Amino acid sequence: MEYIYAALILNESDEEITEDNVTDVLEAANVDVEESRVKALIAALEDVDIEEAVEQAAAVPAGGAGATG
Amino acid sequence: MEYIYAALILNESDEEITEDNVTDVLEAANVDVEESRVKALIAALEDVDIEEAVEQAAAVPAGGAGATG
Amino acid sequence: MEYIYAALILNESDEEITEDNVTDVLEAANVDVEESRVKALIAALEDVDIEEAVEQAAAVPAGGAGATG
Amino acid sequence: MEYIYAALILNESDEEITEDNVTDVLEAANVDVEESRVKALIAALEDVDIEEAVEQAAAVPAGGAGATG
Amino acid sequence: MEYIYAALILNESDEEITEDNVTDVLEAANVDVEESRVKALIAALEDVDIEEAVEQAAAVPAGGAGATG
Amino acid sequence: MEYIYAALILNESDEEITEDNVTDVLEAANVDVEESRVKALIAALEDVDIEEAVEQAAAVPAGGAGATG
Amino acid sequence: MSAEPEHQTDVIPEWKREEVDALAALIERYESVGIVNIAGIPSKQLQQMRRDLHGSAELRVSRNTLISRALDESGDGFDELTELVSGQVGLIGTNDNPFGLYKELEASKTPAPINPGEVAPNDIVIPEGDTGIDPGPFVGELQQVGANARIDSGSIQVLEDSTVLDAGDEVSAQLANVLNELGIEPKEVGLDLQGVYSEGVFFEPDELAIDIEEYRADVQSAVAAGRNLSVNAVYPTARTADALVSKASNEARSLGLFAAIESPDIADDLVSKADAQMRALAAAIDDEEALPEELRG
Repeated sequence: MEYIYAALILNESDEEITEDNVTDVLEAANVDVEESRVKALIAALEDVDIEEAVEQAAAVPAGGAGATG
Repeated sequence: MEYIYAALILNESDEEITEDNVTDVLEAANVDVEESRVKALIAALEDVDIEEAVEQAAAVPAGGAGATG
Repeated sequence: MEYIYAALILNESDEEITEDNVTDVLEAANVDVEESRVKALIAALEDVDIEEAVEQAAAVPAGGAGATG
Repeated sequence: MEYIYAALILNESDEEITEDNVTDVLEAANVDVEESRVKALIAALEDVDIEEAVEQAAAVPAGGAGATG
Repeated sequence: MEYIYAALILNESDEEITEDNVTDVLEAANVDVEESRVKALIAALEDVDIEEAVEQAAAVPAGGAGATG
Repeated sequence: MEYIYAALILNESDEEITEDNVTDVLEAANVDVEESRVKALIAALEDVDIEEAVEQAAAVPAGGAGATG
Repeated sequence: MSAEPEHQTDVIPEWKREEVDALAALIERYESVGIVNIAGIPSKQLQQMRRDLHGSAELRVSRNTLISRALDESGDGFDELTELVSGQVGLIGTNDNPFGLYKELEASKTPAPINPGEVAPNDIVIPEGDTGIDPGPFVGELQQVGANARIDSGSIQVLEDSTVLDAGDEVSAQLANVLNELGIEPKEVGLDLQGVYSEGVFFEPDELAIDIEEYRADVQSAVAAGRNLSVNAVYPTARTADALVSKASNEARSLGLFAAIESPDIADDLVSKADAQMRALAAAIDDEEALPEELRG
């Protein structure tokens, strides 16, 4: 999942989602980066509208908030 | 959301979610990091069971995600 | 809604929700406080279990989740 | 949530959401104000249309989490 | 709620919603009228389009609604 | 709806819903009262559980007033 | 108006005089006085109905001439009632309001079979469904009275709701027999209010028929209107303060999630949101190779 989060961070900071950038973010988190997975991710995201995909995430039922907080 | 994403990357790679680590990840993505938000994030996450919170999200069919999840 | 928000701040900080306290909070925000509205608020909240009402809200999916932050 | 409520009060009374203003409101409610949380709040709200975000709450399909699930 | 209903009667009969009128209606129903609540009502309704406010569903369910919904 | 509102005021103030009482409330609001409508209302409300309607409204986020009618 | 009845007082027999006085007293005693049709009610059932009314209304059955005379003697304004005195009727008095009286009398009506030669009070319908009657000549009888019937699955079925007689038409012997066989009771027997005179106003039955469901819906709308106004105008009342608190809290949470404010109260929601977004993005990715195992479809 960390690979996708890395893409999301780059998306938020308006950085391009390139192999180098994804690798940098992951390495900063001490992830042992697999080059082939990064390549596959970049290729796969080429055809995806990230904003649109993220908006699909439905409203989260925040059950935990009231109870634990 | 980039601050949260950074925390979750660290969580996935079993790194501790500290100010320094979060800052490193964000800076690797060229985010102009605000110390106060990092501090607030760490404090806010202190009592949060991330696995549990994630399971909560996974339990809810979140847009298209439910299909693959 | 500012009168309600003021009552909720007091509730969070474990202060009593009194006319004086509500007025103080609102005046600190430069609200032109109407005494009668404060009185009506206090009277209406008398039998309300605020924690319960807040938890109820937490049970409802929050609108902001879907949108990108 | 008291920090967010403070921002909402200021928004309603058309006051600017600044560190000083938020701190004043919270202190009027006897909150032990943490500077970093105030700073984080201001930073998070910087480019946010509060009206829009609040309206998202109103748009929530009311009637419990089950309805959306 | 009797104060609200009094305002609604006046609204339906195209009478102005003034302190005197609200008080008259309530006293006709043997309500022990509290001046501050009448004043608060008038203040709350000042800038409100009653037709619109009446038709717009109150967003949040209260009183056990979350459980049943 | 003013006849119904009059009955609701009486219900809230624990007064009996009688012809005289409904008429008094309506006249206080300058309504030109039709005796037969009051009579019909009294007869009809004998079979309507007002408290039940109130509880129902609290549980279900009310659709617009017109929508249910 | 007054001279003629006084004149007649001298000539009518004592028992009639007493009956007229009793009827006049009833008219005098109650705020609302009406005429009810009692045609077709067996006397035993009528007795029971009178007892059931006890406390809310008083029914007196008498000769029509005497009822008319009592109405005449009771002064002006009862003309409309006098016109209703024909056939088998009784005089009813109540201190309930006339809408309430009508409602009570309607509620006390019971279904009854209809006899040959009687006039249908409303459309007579044989409902769709299994009659439960074994196959036999009865299917022909059903078809003859106009019901769409046939034999199916070992019994006689009616294929659709079939109107077999319009309101106002006379019931034939054959139809009465078919209805009886099916247990259909198309009549409503009971005290049928023809009109009421109440505190100076005459009401006809169709004015008195109130739709309780409509009132119930109106009450619900009115209550909803009150709630909506209270919440939307932020005028808290004991009944709505909790809703306002929920609303305010919900708004704060929405703002917190929308702006991703790092607050402990919504931290777990933010984590959930991030996770949901990550999953949503993963779902938009076609290439499985680009996904971690746990997210592959």
